[in-house]
Amino acid sequence: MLDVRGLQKVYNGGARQVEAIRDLTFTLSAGELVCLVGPSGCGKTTLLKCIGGLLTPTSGEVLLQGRRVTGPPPGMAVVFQEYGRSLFPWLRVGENVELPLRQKGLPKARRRELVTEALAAVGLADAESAYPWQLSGGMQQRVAIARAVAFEPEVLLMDEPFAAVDAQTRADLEDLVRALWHKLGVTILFVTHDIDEAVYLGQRVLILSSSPTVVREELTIDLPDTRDQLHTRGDPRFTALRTHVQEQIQAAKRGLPSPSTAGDEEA
Amino acid sequence: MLDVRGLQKVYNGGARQVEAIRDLTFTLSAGELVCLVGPSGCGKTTLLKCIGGLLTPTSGEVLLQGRRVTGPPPGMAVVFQEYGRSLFPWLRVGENVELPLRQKGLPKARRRELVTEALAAVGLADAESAYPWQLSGGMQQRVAIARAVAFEPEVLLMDEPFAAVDAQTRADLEDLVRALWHKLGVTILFVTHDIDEAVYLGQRVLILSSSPTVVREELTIDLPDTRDQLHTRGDPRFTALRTHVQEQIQAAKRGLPSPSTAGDEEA
Amino acid sequence: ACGSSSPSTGTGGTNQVDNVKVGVIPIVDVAPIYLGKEKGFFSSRKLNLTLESGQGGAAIVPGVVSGQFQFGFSNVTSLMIAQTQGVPLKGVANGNASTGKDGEDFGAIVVKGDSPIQSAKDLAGKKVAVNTLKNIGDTSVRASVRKAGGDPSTVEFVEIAFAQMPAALDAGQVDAAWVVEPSLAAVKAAGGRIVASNFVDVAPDLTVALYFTSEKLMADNPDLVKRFQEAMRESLTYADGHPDEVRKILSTYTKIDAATMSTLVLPKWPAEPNRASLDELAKLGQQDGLFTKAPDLDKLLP
Amino acid sequence: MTLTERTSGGGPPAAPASGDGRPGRRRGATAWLGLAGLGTLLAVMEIVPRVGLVSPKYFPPTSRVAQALAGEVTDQAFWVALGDTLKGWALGLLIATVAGVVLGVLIAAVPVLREYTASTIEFLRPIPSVALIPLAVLLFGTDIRSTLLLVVYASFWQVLVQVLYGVQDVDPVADETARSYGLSALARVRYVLWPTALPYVMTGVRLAAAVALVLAITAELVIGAPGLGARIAVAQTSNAVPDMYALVTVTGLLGVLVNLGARAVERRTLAWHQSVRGEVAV
Amino acid sequence: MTRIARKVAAALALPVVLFAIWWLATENSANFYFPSLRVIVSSFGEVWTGDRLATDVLPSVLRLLCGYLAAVVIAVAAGVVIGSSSRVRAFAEPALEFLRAIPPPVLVPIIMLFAGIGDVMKIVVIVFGCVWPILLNTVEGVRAVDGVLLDTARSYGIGGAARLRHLVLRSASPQIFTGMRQALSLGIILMVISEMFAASNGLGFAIVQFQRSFAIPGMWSGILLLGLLGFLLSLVFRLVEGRALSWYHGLRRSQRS
Ligand SMILES: Nc1ncnc2c1ncn2[C@@H]1O[C@H](COP(=O)(O)OP(=O)(O)OP(=O)(O)O)[C@@H](O)[C@H]1O
Ligand SMILES: Nc1ncnc2c1ncn2[C@@H]1O[C@H](COP(=O)(O)OP(=O)(O)OP(=O)(O)O)[C@@H](O)[C@H]1O
Ligand SMILES: [Mg+2]
Ligand SMILES: [Mg+2]
Repeated sequence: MLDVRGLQKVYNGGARQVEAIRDLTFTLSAGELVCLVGPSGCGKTTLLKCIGGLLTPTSGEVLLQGRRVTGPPPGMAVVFQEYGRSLFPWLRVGENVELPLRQKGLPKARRRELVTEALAAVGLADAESAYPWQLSGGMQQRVAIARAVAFEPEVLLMDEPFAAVDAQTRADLEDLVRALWHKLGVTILFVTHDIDEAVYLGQRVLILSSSPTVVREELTIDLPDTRDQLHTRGDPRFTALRTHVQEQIQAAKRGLPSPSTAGDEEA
Repeated sequence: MLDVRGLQKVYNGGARQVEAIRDLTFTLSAGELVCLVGPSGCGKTTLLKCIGGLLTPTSGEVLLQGRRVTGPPPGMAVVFQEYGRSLFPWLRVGENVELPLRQKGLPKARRRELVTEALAAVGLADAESAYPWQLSGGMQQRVAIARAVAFEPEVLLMDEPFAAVDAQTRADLEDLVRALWHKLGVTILFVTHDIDEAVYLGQRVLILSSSPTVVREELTIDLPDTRDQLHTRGDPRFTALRTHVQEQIQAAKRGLPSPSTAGDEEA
Repeated sequence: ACGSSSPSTGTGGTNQVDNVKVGVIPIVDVAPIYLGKEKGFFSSRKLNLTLESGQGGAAIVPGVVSGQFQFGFSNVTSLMIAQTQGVPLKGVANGNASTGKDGEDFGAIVVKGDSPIQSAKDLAGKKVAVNTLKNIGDTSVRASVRKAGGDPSTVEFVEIAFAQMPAALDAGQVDAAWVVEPSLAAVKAAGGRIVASNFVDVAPDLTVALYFTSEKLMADNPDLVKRFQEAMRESLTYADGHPDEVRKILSTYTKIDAATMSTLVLPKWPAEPNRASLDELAKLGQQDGLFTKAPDLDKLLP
Repeated sequence: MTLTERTSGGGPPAAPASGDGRPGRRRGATAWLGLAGLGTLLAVMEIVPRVGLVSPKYFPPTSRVAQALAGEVTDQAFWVALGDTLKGWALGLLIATVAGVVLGVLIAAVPVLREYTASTIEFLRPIPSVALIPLAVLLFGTDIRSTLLLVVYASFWQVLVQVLYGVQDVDPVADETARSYGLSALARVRYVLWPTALPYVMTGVRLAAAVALVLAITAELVIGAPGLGARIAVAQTSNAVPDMYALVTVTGLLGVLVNLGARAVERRTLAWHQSVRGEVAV
Repeated sequence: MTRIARKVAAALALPVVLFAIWWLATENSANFYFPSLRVIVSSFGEVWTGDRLATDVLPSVLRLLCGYLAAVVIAVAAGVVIGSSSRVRAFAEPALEFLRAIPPPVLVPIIMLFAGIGDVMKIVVIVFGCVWPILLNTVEGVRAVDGVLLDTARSYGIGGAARLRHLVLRSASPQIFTGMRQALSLGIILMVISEMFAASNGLGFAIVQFQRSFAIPGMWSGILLLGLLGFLLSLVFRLVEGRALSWYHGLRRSQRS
């Protein structure tokens, strides 16, 4: 479904030249839910933008269903890390959610239905007629999520989508994402800094090294498919996995070589 | 030191009128470190802006050292939730950190020293000459933190300052905040969604109800003053406290009355 | 700031040279003053002349009133209008005059070569271009129409600068135009045809323009004014008698090309204004409603 | 300098505007494109009279104008006139810009001032500077100060209004940050308000530069103050059509130069701005 | 109610003071070109009532509105194209700057060659002058569209007309309105200039005519009328702007309540 092959991205900013990503290779099959974790500044956002066709890689390529991505592919939704700036300040919340649907050509009634549903799902049913800048940070972020959810994409890229919401809402939204994923069979790539979240949500977790970035480890989450906040998080396997991820990230941040990919890096 | 008395804030946005805060009363003594938690959209940012003198309360008042706050008081630093927009895009990272110091009238050498130290403390020593928009989300947020740290304020208000950084960096920054607090004796009000963080950092945790907001509970964190990531978080008392906070927030989000403040609300 | 204490006014002492600024329009009509300056008619009378070219009354009259210029050049109808409005102006010397020869004046009503208009009479109901409305142009064109037996009240006047008239005529934007040199030469070169000489139709040897000053300068420094008048008179007479030198001096302050220069019809430059013709012009002006009351020519003329 | 590189809407990757580390080459390409644009315009002006859309007598083709222009540039007086015009223009623009920026920031930063001056500004702005010509002559005659008066009056409003709108565009979060760090009013103007308004000011100055040029020439044309305008007036009244167009061409070229200068300044001062660092790919 | 009263008071305060100063300063004016304000005001009453409103003011205003609206449409359309592509901008900018620097008084004769001497010519002159501030501001506004918003639109496949309508134009609208505000007063100025050539009616024509016939109080009253007209149009403009940019003003105000 989604192939990232030898991806490299170098930012050229005058004097400052940053090799954000050195060499990333991995694959997502259709309908997979994969979480991406890595130290701050390691290039997760950059990677997502490359996959989303918003940024041209310096070398390497991204293939979506075998076709090379050169611009934003249809049927893909992105929730940006800068949620505040990704909402249109001149549109009300409802209109913000509706706009991509309109672009999709859905009939009015269906659009209304999707908008109402999505806003209700993120707990913002009564904010529909507010402007984004009248909302709190967490509410804005939830609007951005609602927009992506309503869009019913085939591929969903989310960049730290729950960073600004409280613990309880976060748990609810995590379940929302999994429910949606089950319902629509959408392929999801989910960036998060919350290790528990990554383990709880994903079928696999991709751990990135610090910049210049390579894949440090690909970890399959062998937890049962039906998860719930109480039992899954209580599962000893869950604890073992989260501890493993945490160790890997700590090592990554300190720049230690990872045993599993040290070889790959040379290749 | 800091008194918040009967604070109420109603936003009047045309047709939409929102009572963000109904009635908040609490006190911070000098040199205290208090964490503030509450459901998304309950008015934490609003409260911080009122304390910072950036927003005029609808009723009630904020007193700082006995004097009523009507504008931004000197010696106060705020780390905004919208970190991206709080950095000046026309200044380089170093200049962004330096600007408030310059305003304070510090000599050049001292300024350089503080800037370098603060950036090193948040792990951005080598980003000094980059523009903010050349940085990742987490890096931008750390710049905003560095700016507040370098300012050496008497009162520090932080609005979800670690929302965009990875778990490991977050832990390091938590320790940085506590170290700074010990070193400078600064009074800190810290908004967070991470319950563990609130319990780990604070001497007290203020739990807010959902909007229209009142103080649901004031919880004293009776953990030893020297905390460290491994042992403190392993402490059974820590677990008990975090569980208590979590329950309160869950209840707050569902709008259940809190036993401890139900009476206060009437008063 | 609008007083007349500008240093250039001079004190009237006979031994010192006075700086004099004259506001003129860079056209054929003012050739005598350029020529007179070159010939030294002004410097010999201790007048150090500076010629400032403006684009018409809008700039020159206020300049003279405020004392920025000591003298100015203007057509007589404008001066009459100014006088009836109470502008404190006074004519000091003749400007220029019509040649008085029908079909060979320096200004004329022209049409395109293939125009059905044959005489001024046919202008009735037509669109005629003049450089400014409610001024000497439309008054004199009406005189031509009237004289040819047409109804002047039906002529529709449009305001177009002389320079644009050949083009407007060519494009059929107007049916006829009152033009003066050098635009007249351009029209003729393009195959245009003269249907009337409107100045000639107003009065024989019509005085068209005057040099003027402010009443204030007249009162403050009569000697200066007198010397200017003498110099002007000499210049006018010289210019009238030396058309070749006039054509030569024209090339110094205009950009008329050589070919046109030789075919140019020059105006006449008599030393004194023709009072009878001005009376006639004043009468026509009043008839056309240019003035609210009759201009007092005795007061206006030198 | 672009740092946010993005792919274009589907076709080949958009030219990463000057972000490929070869700014010199990039600017060279820009210059060539600009010349091509000007060339196209001149070519149209050559063809239009040639094919008879308008008579070449009144709208001479470019080649004929070029001839006249060649005649002009060999004339000493032309250069004197050009110098006069440039002097009036530059001085007037400078005065207008400084006054517009200072007053604009002051008015915009103090809400009371803004409230109380709004109506007066709206009243004075549409008064055409050409209506001030008698006033200018009355005060200064054909002096360069007449030109200055008109130039300053006209271009001042261009800058002022842009500044007023630019100041309004300050990001509330950025401004609050500044306030919370106790930046003084002056420091906030210097570090927050000014950078935000700068793109607007740049546009204002570019607008004002052209308006100032227009007014300098108009004033010279109508009042007769020395300069290119006075030369145009002479050419007009003498029916010297190609010369007139040659001079008009010179004013146009001045406009192009002025804009080049403004763009260069902008590239330096607005390197951080979205408009300079990133390009919208269509 | 009191808020409105306060607004009106604020709007009138400074003009009243200035007029009072003018009145006092010219009370005994002997200067022909600066008649006393008393005379000007009384001539205002005589001149600008009845007939002239229909014969001079109305045609002028109609031409102004036509020209202005045409300029807005042309400038925004061109601005979007030019602002969206650095190549187009590099190509077109010098040529546009060339045209922009040509003063209307010398341009009018050229326009006359193509557009005749009627209303069309005058409207074209107004358009020609009004497009520049709108064009420049639109170009800059389009160039400054937020990168995150652009990415958002692209990733959701919002392209073409929708992108233009919902993103580019809306985002640039604060700056477009700045340009439109500038253009409005420029339009009035150009209305006057266009009526100085080949006109036989209009407000500008009347003012020039007064000036030429030395009816100086009439001329001043015409200038006053121009100011009033500008003020009225700007009031209307502000209403329109207030509606179109309500989100923007709300956003800017939101944190200052
Ligand atoms: N526009 C840009 N210009 C130059 N460098 C950039 C730009 N955007 C990102 N970078 C650099 O690329 C690197 C990776 O950035 P990116 O935003 O992808 O990190 P991230 O993994 O998303 O981090 P975070 O978790 O903090 O959001 C960083 O070092 C950053 O400084
Ligand atoms: N400018 C504004 N205009 C109108 N309403 C506003 C405005 N700012 C905030 N609000 C409303 O006030 C309430 C509280 O907002 P606030 O930003 O203080 O919440 P918060 O506790 O910081 O939430 P979060 O954790 O999501 O950041 C919300 O309901 C929000 O919609
Ligand atoms: Mg990121
Ligand atoms: Mg908040």
